[in-house]
Amino acid sequence: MAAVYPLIFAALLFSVGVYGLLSRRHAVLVLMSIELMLAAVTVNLVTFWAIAGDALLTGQVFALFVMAIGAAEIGVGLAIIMLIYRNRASVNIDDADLMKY
Amino acid sequence: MSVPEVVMLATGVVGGAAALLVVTSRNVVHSALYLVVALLAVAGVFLVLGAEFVAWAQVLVYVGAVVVLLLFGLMLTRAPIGPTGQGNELGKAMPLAVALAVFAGLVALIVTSYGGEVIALEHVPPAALGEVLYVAWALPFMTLGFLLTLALIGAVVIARREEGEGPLPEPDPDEPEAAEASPPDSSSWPQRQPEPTPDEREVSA
Amino acid sequence: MTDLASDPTTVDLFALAPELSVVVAALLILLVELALTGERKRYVNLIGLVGVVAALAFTVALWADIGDGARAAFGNAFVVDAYALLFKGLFLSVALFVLLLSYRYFSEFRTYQGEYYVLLLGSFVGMMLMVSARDLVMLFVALELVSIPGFVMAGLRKFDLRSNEGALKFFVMGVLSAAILLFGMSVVYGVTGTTDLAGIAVALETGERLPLLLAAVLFVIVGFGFKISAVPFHFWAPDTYQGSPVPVTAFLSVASKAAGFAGLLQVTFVAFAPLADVWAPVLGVLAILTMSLGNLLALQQTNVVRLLAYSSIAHAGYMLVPFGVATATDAALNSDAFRAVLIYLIAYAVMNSGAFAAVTAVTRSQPSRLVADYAGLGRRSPGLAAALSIFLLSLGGVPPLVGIWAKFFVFSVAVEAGTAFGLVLAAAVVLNTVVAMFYYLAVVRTMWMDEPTVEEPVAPGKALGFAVGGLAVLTVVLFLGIGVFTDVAGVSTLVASG
Amino acid sequence: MSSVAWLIPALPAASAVVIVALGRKMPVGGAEIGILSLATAFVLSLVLAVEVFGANVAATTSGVGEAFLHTARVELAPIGAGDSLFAGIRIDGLTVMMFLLVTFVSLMVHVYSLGYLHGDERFTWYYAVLSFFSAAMLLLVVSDNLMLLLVGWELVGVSSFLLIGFWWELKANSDAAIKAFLTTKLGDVGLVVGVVALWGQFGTFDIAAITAMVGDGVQAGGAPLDTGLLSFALIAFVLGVVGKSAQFPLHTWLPDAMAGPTPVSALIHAATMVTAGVFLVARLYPLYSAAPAAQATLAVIGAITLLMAGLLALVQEDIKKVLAYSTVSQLGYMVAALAFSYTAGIFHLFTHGFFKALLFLGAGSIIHAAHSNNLRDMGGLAKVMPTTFATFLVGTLALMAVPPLAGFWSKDEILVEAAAAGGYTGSLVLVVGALGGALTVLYMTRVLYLTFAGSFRGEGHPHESPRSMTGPLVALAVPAALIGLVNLPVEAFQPYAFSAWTMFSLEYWQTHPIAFEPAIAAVAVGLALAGFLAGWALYRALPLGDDDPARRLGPVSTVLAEKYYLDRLWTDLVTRTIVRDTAAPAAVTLNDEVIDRAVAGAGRATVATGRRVYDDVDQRGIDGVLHGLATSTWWSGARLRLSQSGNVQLYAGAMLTGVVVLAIVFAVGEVS
Repeated sequence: MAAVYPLIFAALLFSVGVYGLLSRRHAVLVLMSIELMLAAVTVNLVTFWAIAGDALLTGQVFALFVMAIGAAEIGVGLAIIMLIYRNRASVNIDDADLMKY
Repeated sequence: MSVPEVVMLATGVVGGAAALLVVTSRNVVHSALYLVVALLAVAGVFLVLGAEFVAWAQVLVYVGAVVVLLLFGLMLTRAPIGPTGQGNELGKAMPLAVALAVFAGLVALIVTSYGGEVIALEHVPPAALGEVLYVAWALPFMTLGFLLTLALIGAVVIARREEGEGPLPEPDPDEPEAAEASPPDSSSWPQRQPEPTPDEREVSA
Repeated sequence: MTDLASDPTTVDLFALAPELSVVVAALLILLVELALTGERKRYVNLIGLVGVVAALAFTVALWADIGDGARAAFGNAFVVDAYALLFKGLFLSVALFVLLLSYRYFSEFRTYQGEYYVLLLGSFVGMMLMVSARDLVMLFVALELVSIPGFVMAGLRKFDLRSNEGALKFFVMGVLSAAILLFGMSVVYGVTGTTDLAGIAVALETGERLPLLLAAVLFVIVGFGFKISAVPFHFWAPDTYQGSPVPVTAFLSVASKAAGFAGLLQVTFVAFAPLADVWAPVLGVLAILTMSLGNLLALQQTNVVRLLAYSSIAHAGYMLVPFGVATATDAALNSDAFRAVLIYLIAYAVMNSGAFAAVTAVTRSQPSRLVADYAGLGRRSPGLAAALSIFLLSLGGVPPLVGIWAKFFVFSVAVEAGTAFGLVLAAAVVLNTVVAMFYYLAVVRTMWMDEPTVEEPVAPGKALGFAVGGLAVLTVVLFLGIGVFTDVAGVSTLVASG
Repeated sequence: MSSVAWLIPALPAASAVVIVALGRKMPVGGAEIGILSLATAFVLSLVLAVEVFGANVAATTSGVGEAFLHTARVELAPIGAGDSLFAGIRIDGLTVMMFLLVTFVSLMVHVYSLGYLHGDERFTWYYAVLSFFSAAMLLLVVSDNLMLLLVGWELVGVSSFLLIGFWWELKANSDAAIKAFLTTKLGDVGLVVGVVALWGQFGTFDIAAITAMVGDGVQAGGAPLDTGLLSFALIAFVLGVVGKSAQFPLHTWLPDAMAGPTPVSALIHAATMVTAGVFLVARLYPLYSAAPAAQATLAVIGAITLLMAGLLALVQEDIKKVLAYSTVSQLGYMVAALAFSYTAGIFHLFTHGFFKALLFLGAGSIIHAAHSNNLRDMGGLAKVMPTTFATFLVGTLALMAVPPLAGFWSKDEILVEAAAAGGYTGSLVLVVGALGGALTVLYMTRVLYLTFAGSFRGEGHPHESPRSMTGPLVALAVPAALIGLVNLPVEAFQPYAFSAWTMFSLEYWQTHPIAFEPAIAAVAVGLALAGFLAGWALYRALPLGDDDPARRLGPVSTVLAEKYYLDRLWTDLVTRTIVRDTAAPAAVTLNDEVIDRAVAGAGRATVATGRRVYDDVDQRGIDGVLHGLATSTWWSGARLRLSQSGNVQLYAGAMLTGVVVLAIVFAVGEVS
């Protein structure tokens, strides 16, 4: 199977994640965009494992680790969003601009 | 075109479309549901590539846990479940330009570097993964366990609602250097407004 | 990576002892805090101190044990050599200092003391693992172990919107940069077929230069660029520093940044060494941007913490200069560049920790953190003002304080490179040193020459006073004692040579 | 004796600590500790001088041996690359000369300050910093390696910052302190660059080792000497000299630094701190002689400085600022001199240190009496302050280079050496130096006239200063008058003279004899006389028309009628010194009406030039550029900070844009 298909799929997910991260106001959507970027990374890792086929299954193991860490990040991120929501009743990420310059 | 390639293309197209819908949908709950589709497509790609265990982990961890967590997040923040304002201060042009530049650049690089590469598909049973995971990768694995513990503690600390917590009065935006709020000592807690007044909430929402 | 699976049944616990003692301390705190009530909760700090001191003792013991060699555990994923131990010693000393800084701050703060200490120590465990990691996977996991508790700690002032926002910004930028870093790492793995740093170097030496690989190198640099707050990945830093509790700010600007540099040193000088002609100019340009922007923006600040935040960005720029002159071929030059970064990090850790300690002390009586609050500090608390002046002058690079050595080695390696770009970097360092003097001296002048707005002296308390005094002495003494580290750093270049 | 020479800087350092610790409990507030330590240091310096100078004279008289050199050092720490950091002392003629000058002037200032700062609330603090400053300066001159020298250099900067801003309650004072510190700091950058460059080239900080290597024409690793690199390092040092020794265009801090207490000005702006740059060049003189480009830089900068500052001194109304610009001008002489001759440069440093310290302390005494710095508020003080007047006159004459006072010999030496060197730079320094001499006389005549002649124009009743102040004046007047004789340009005296005492090598001494050119001396004296006549004519016959360049000196005209003191001065000066010695007939003829007018016109034109230079070049131009530099730095920062918008998505966008841009940079770098 041609290696470019999964790799381009990963690139697509990554770029879509970039777009979402930059363009959406809703903080939870920003988290979702980050999830897409991390998913792109796992696709990359598994594809490269399939290409290299190393004995230690590095790509697969790395992908698992990325998932676990991604889940941890989402947990902490949601907690921060809820904290901000409780304090200012808004989940709009661009309202968070008290500190600047 | 072989069968795996067709499956790969199909999941890729579905997953890519779903991903696009995640970031463009006006309704945040729809976004979350599209995210399920996109992540399932990723799991499908894993299956095609032969990484069986990773694929099921993807389904369980992401589709099963993370998306549910995100949905809970949406509910708990009592965000209007339905259409939300799209634009932020950046508008759409700049994010689009950056995203397209990243995509175009990556695709060009991938094609030049891996254009002719062909993957010989092989299936790896979960048992094989287990053997390396607990032997060769034991240290990062244990570290990960510690990390998850810390993340859990941290998330609880941050998410837990405090006695007397609530929106503070908005500081004067012209005075960004105004005194920071001092740490609450127990004597001042009862005087805090436990709940925001409805007016404040409307204004900031 | 091949020997990784060789002997999985025996684990070298001695090699892991520093990390383990901190982990044990963290878990003990978690348990003991439940048993303590009210005021007594603050004593968990002592458990942390004991754990860190024990870890320091183990580090010294390991130092004596390894001599010029190294110990490895878990195959090549965990290596204890002079480089790793130097950094572990640095991190543990900073941990000790942050614990001293936190004692009163968090006991007055009351909420989540135990959890704070657990997170803090966990983050330090991540740093210690990171400098021993010789594998991209381990490096990444350790980096996240440093970052994720950091997101939480930045938001611990839960009642303060600034702290909330600082945490959010830190989180978003941190996760984004982690994603970029991972993308880069995945491609590096794909091209070289391994995640072992030395293995990557071997593969890069022989393999062809795929364009995608070069982009991946860039992505990895960006990932660490966030951690060290290099321009243009620095934006989170001032906001987060301003919003965080001051001990956490000190932690972020010293320890977390040093960890980022350690990671960057490992991937660039070890894994990507054959590609130095590609990444060195990029990091050099980042160095110039970072120091110039940091200094120019620091000039504008009226808030001391923000001023220190921008100043710490500028220092990251100086520290990037040696990366800018690295080459793929000249091992001696690389070794000197490597040493320059290490010495800068050590000096920076001492003087910047000191500055934050002094600021914490003043914040206790005047929480607004404005430069104007420091008016007349020289008359109110001459000792504290003298210490802060020492730290600021050292940051500015005035002899006879340790800061001059930091600048000296960076500058001399830039000159030593003998290239036009090296001279440009050297000139940038010099110009920025002058600009930086303006704002450091502005604070010094305010302290000694302006009329005090309040009269009562600042009472830092015992733990904090000890930290400030000790660091001030260290700033002066290290001017003479820098040789201790130049030699160690010299040995540690064995990492650089593979 | 030379083995305990480290005591000389150590004593004031210890004294500073003791004063801080115990000063407030002492009967005189700690001053006695400072005075005692400086007196001991001075005595030690004298003993050391006998030893070192004696050894050098023994070498020159016998014609064998080497110049005296004693070094001792303690290793502090290795700093890698095979080098170590040392704390070392280097005792040679130059060091001992600086010891003598610094300890003596510092001792005088310590004593003088007893009266000047009597009753000041920070009296103890003042003495502590004063002692600390002396220690830093002595450390600077005694160091045997560049790193320690740099430490001394910076400590001098820090303590001068504290002293200039001593009365920090006045914003002008603390601003001046900041300005002094920052400007010299800018120069220090050059010094640091130079130190690092030399370290890179020679692999050591040790001055003796570097000098030896340059002498052998090698650099680190035995490679042949790269003169271009050496010139780079030395010109970088010149930037340090320009900052610290207030050379054009970084001279602007020095006049502002007059905000400090006057004894401080006497110490740091006459004899010590500002001469650090000159000392540095002298210390590295063997290196400079191997780098003609660096020497030419010195000559040009020195020449510009001496002329420009001389013009500026003409139009100052603050007596201390006149002296400040005069110092800048004299430092220009020294820097220019070092382009040609080691001895000429440091000899002028030596003599100038004494007579300028005398002038500053005298000015302090005058200010103390008149309660004003402004020349307009003075006048007629000769009657009420006879000691001050007499000593000030001695200092002035020495500065004017009136033979046989100190300044004459050293300045003449510079001109002779410049003439002997020839070439563009030599001719430039010769011409400009001779003109500068005339300018010096012109502005000092003005100061003398406005201060001592006529009647008092200020408030109150001035009276002579206390003993503690006049004592040092008298003590300083002696060397100011006589110290020039130690280097009489007589061949038979040479082996016993100053040039022999302070030589850095016997070979240099043998090949660079001290010369005396009657023609040059005559021209210089003639020009000086012209300057005096112009000044006299100008201030005697000053018309009050609107077009008069010196009309800002309006009140002067009211006292011009009473020219009693000027006449007496004229008589004293002309009859006793200039006329009798050299130009008696010329002076009489010049007193003619026609020439008198012509000279007055020339004087007026000079004053107008000075005014224009001051207004347009110095204040608007150079100061403006320095100020503008600071402003534009700030402004670009102000613009840049808008990038910190507070919106995290903008941050993320910047990060990703950075990635894209870096990728392009990467790609371009890869293609090219």
